[in-house]
Amino acid sequence: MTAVTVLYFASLRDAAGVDRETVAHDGDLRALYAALRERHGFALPVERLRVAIDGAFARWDDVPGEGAEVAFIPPVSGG
Amino acid sequence: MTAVTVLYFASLRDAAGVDRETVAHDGDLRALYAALRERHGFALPVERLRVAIDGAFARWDDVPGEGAEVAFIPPVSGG
Amino acid sequence: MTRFAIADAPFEIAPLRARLLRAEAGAYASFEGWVRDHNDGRAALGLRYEAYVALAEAEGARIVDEAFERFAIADAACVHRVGELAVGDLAVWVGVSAAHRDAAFAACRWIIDETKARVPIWKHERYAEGDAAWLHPRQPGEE
Amino acid sequence: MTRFAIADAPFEIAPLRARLLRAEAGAYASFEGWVRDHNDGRAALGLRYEAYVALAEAEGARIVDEAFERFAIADAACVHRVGELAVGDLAVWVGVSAAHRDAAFAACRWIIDETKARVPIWKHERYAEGDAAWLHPRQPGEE
Repeated sequence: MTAVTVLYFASLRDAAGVDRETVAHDGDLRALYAALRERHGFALPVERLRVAIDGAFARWDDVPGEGAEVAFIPPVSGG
Repeated sequence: MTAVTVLYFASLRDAAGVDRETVAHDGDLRALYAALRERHGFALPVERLRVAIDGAFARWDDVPGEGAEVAFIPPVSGG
Repeated sequence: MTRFAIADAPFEIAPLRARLLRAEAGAYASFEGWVRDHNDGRAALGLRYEAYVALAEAEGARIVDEAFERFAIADAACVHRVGELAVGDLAVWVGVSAAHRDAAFAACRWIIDETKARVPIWKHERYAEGDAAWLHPRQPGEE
Repeated sequence: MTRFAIADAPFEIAPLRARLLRAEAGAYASFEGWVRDHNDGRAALGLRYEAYVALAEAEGARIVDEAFERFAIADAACVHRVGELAVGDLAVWVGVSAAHRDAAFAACRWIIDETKARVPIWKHERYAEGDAAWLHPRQPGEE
């Protein structure tokens, strides 16, 4: 198992109840979001999110390395 | 003859050498410009000008009344 | 407060902008024209703007009134300098507030375009080579 | 000076604008987003913006870099607020200088559109009726 830090923003943070957590996980980012969505009951499907690793946009089939910082990006509403 | 005050701006003023003059004239604004163009050697043909009476745009076939203030408006270049 | 003014001295933008603030306006677009160091490929030292002030202010006010008819805007204003200007000086300012940015941008662009096309203001440019000239450009569509 | 910044407190526009001045630039276009008293037909009391700051500043800088490739501009910058904002507060500012107004307007519009579509910033609105919500809008073209 790989330990990754996950950052939550906006409605994801409200649902998770924390703004970050460290989780043990194997597999790609899509699988990671699926597991965390089940755990926290996130309303947003993966199709409506983007994802980043270590502050740069990533692909859903990327596999985060040990100690990576993963952020799930809900639809944005700046401006 | 009717006495009108004529205002000159920009290249018309440079050519006339004055920014206003009072002239005696009969007829419409087109004829007035033709007479003044001949007197001062204005380069701009009437087709490239607009004309105003007493601070409001006028038509070339308007006839200015006694004491009217006539302005010939060269192509503008504000902004 | 008139919404179109001719200014014969430098003016501050901040108070003009502040007058356009509205609780229902989420968007503000502004345009400024600055004196450039060149025009049509010639190096320029500065310029002088001259206006037929009474008609310029009346025609400018008409332009802003027309903008209210054409676009869903909350407020709009325009101020144009006259007199001697140096490179970098502010020549004209337009500000528009609106509920949404589409209308703010469109009206701002329209007001500066109409101002340049219709308001009796003339630019006298001084060139680095020593000469100077009044600009009497042809409008789009003019023969 | 980075050309895209996230600000966690109110900021002054004047020094940001001053940095965009160029002797070769005759045009300056700016956009400001202000907090409105309503959104989608609901009365709003204020809002909170939250950002993923590291990624927001990187993505915002990319947007401004792309604007330089797409438009003939002299300079451009954007600042977006985060934190608690009240009705009337400045939420975002974009400024663009260019030789000509076509490019200044087009780039300014493009930067605010891309910022709204791409930069990881989220709006939490508080409504007059007492509830509040994160806005997670669908982008144009999103299913």
